[in-house]
Amino acid sequence: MDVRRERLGTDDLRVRKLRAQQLLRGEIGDEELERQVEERLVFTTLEKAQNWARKNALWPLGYGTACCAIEMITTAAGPRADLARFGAEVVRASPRQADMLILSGRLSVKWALVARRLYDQMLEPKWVISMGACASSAGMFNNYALIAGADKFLPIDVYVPGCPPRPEALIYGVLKLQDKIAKDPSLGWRKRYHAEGTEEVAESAAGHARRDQESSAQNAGRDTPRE
Amino acid sequence: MLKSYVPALVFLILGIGVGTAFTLLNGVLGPSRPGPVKQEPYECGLPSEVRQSFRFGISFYLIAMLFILFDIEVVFLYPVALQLKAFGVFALVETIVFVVLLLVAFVFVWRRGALEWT
Amino acid sequence: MTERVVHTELEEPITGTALTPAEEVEPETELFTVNIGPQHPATHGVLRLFCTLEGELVRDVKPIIGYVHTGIEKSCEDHQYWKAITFVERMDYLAYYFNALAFCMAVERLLDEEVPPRAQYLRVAHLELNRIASHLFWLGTAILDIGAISPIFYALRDRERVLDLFEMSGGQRLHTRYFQVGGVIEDIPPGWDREVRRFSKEFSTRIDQFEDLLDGNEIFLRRAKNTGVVSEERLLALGVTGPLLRAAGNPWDLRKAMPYSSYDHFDFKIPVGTVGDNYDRYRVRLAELRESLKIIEQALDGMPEGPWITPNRKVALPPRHELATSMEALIHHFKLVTEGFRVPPGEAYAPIESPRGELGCYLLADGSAKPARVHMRDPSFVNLQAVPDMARGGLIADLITSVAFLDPILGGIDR
Amino acid sequence: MPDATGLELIAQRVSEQVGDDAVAGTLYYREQATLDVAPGGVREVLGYLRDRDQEPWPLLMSVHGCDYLPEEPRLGVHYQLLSMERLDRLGVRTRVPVDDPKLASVVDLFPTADHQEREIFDMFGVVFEGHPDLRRILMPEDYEGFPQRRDFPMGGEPVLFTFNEHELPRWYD
Repeated sequence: MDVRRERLGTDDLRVRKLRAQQLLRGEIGDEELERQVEERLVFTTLEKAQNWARKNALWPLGYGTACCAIEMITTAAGPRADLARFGAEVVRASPRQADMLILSGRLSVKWALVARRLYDQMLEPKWVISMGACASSAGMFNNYALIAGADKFLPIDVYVPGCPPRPEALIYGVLKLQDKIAKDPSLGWRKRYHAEGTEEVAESAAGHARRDQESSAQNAGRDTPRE
Repeated sequence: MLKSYVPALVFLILGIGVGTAFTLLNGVLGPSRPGPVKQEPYECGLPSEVRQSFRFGISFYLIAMLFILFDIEVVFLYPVALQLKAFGVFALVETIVFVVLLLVAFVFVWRRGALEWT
Repeated sequence: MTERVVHTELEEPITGTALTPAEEVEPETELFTVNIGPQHPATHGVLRLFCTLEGELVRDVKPIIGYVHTGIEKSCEDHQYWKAITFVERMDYLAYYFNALAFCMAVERLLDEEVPPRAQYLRVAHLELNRIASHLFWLGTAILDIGAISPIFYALRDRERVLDLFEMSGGQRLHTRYFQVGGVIEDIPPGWDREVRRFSKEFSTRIDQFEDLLDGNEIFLRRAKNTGVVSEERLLALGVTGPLLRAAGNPWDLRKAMPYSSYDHFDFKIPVGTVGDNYDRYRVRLAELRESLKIIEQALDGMPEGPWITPNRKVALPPRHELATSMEALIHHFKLVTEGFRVPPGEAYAPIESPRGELGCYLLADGSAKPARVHMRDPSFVNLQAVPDMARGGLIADLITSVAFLDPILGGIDR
Repeated sequence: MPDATGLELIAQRVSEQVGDDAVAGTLYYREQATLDVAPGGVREVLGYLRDRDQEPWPLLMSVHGCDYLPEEPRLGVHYQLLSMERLDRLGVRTRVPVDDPKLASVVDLFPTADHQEREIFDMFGVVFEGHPDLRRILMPEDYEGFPQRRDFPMGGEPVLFTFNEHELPRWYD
C-alpha cells in the first residue's frame, strides 16, 4: 500500500474566491473546472455518511467502577473539558440506548461477568474505550482480585493510558475512536500491524489459523464478520 | 371541497412516512448480531429472574387510569384555547362547564384517597 | 450449552437472600425482588441493592458489595512503606488525601516520628480542600439522583478550581501522592496561598448560591425532608460516624474530639443536625464546606516556617542538592530508595475524620521494610449497614435519596 | 488513651469479673492500649466492657483481621472500642489458630460488627458462630481460599518486559 503525501489543494481564501467567480462565469478550462467542481461538491457514499453520523453522536453508557469514573464524569459534565463538544455527552443509563462503553475503572473478578454482560446487551454498532491503566492492564493492582486488562474478555477499540487519565486524554481517546469509526486512512497503520480491536476469538478449535485469516479479511472498521 | 383537506393529508402522509422510515432504516443500516444474552431482559448487568406472570398492585392501575382521564381533558381544552376569539363567549361557557364537571370527578377521586400511594 | 461458567452465583439467587416465598407472606400484592444492581446510575458506583418490594414500598434491602474489590490491602503488603501510600490513596478515590494521611499517621506512630509544624499545617490545608472537593462531588451527584441536573455542573465547576490547586501543589488532579511519611513531599509553590485565598473568597459566595438553588426548591425539600430517618442510638449501634451521625444530633468529630495534625490550633464549629433526615445531612455537609474554608484560611495565616518534612534522614529523602556534596546524604538516599526504611515491629491504629466518617488505618509491622498488614476502617463500609434501616417501609424514591445522601464511595467500601 | 496503669486496672477488673483465663495479657505500645483476650472469652469480655464495667465502652468502632504468619496461633482479630464521653479508645485482641478458627460473633452486642465480621470471614476464614448471615462479602460467593492470608499467593500476572517477552505466550495472540 503506497502512501502518497500531497496537499489537498487548499489555496488561500482570495484564490478560491477568484476561482469561484471564474467558475460561475465559465472562464476556466475543463481540467481546472473539473478540480474546482470536485473540491466544491462533497461526494460521499452511504457508508461514509453513516459513519459520519455515528461518530458525531456517540452515546456513552453511564458506566463507572472506580477513580477513572470520577474523571469521566468530570469530562462528561465538567465545565472545562467537555465531551459535549464532540457529541458524546448524552450519558445513557441502559446499554440498550448506548453505543460507546467507556470502561472507566477496575475490572475485578466479580465484576468481569457483569461487564461482559453489559457489553453483550449493548446494541450494534458498539465501541469500547478502555480508560485508565486498571482497565487496560491490571495497572498497579497486579493481584488476585483484578482481571489483568479488559481485552481478555472484551474487544477494545481505544486504550487511554493514565491513572486516572486527564479529561483531555479521555477526549483525545474519543477523538481517536471517531477517526477509527470514520475509517480514517491515517489509521491504516492499525491494519499493517494487526492492531485493530482485539477481535472475538472464534469458538472453533482451529482458533489460531482461523484468526489470522479472519483478521486479514476484515477492514479496519468494526463490522468483523462474527458467526 | 376536498382541496381544503390536502394539508391534513400531507401532514398525515409525512408523519407516517417519517415514522416508518426511522423504524425500517434502523433495521437496514444497523449491523445486526443477535446473541443469546442480548434477548434477555436487562437488570443492571445481572441475569434477572423477572417472571412474566407478575401481579402488579392496584394502585399502579388506578394512577394510570386517572392520568389518562385528565390528560384527555387537557387535549380537548387545547383546540378551544386556540380559537377562543373566533368561537366567542359561547365556547368559553361550554368549556367552563366541561372543566367543572371534571373537577367534580377530581374532588371525588381525591377525597376517596385514590391519589395517596401507600 | 457452553460448559458451566464457574461463577454459579449469578444464576440462582444468592444463598442467604432467599426471602420468605411470596405464598407464605400474603400481602395484598406479591413481593417482588429486584436488583438495583451494580450497574445503576443512582448507586454511586457498583453497589448492588437486593430489594424486596411490595408495589412501590420497600420491604427489605440487602446491600451486596465486592464488585470493585481490588485487594489493595494485599498489594500493600508487597510494597515498601512509602510505596504503599500510592495504593492506599486509591481506596476512597474522592478523599485520597485522607487515606494517605491515615496510613502516614499510623506509620509515624510506629516510628515515633514527629511531623514538623509546617508539614502539619500544609496537611490540614490540603485535607480541608479535599473535603470541599469531596462534598462538592457528593452535592452534584446526590441532587442529580433526586432529579435536578444543573447543580452537578456548578459543583463540578467549583471542584475543578480545587483540583487546579491540587495540581499546583501536588502535580496531579487526583491521587496526588503529596503526603509522605514524616511530612509532605515538596513545599508549596510561592503563589499557592494567594490562589487558595482567591478561591476561598469566591467560594464562600458560591455556597450561598447552592443554598439558594436548593433550599427554595419545593421538590427538593419534599424529597429530602424526613426521609431516611434513623435514630441516633441505632446509628451509634451500627457504628455510623461522620455527617450522618452529626445530622442525627451527636457532635462527634475526630478533629475536635481527638485532635490530630495540629487541628487544635484552629477554631471552627461542628455543624450538627436535629432530626437526622436527609435534609439535615445536606445542611450539615453544606455547613461543613464553610467550616473547612475557615480552617483553610487560618491554616494559611498561621503557616509556620521551617522544614516541610522530618529532618530525620532515616525516614525522609535528603534534598537533591545535598547528594552532590555529602556522602551521608548519598548513603541515606541509596538506602531509602533501594530498601526503604524499616519500622520496628508493633501495631498501630490511626483514626482520622474523613468526609464520610471515621477513617482509621490499622497497621501491623513485623520489623521489615514492608507492612505486614494494612487494614482500613472505611467509613462508607460501616455506614452502608444503615441503608436497610433507612429504607425499610419507605418508597423506592426515598431509598434512592437515602443512598445518595449516605455518600457511599465503593472504592473505599470494597478496598 | 488509658495509660499503662489504667490498662492494668482494666485487665485486673476483667479477669476478676469474667474469669482468670480470659485475659491473656496487656500491651501498651506507642500510647495505644491493647488487651489480649483468649478466643473463648471474647464475647464475655466485650459484653462486660460494654455493660458492667465502671468505665463502660459503649461503641465498637472497627474489627480488624490480620495474620501473624510466623507466630502461632496465626490469625488475629482486633476489636477497637471507643468511649465518646471519656474520649478513649481500647483495643481488644484475640489470636485464633488456623486449623479451627472459631470465634463467637458479637453482632447482637454490636450490630456494626455484621459486615466487618463477614469481611474477616471472607478474607481470613475466621468462622464467627452465631453470625446471622455469614457469607462472603467481597469475593465472589463460590471463591475458594482466603485471599488475604499471608500464605495465599499474591496472584496477578507476570509483568511483561522485553527481557521476558519470549518466555510468555505470544501476548498479541
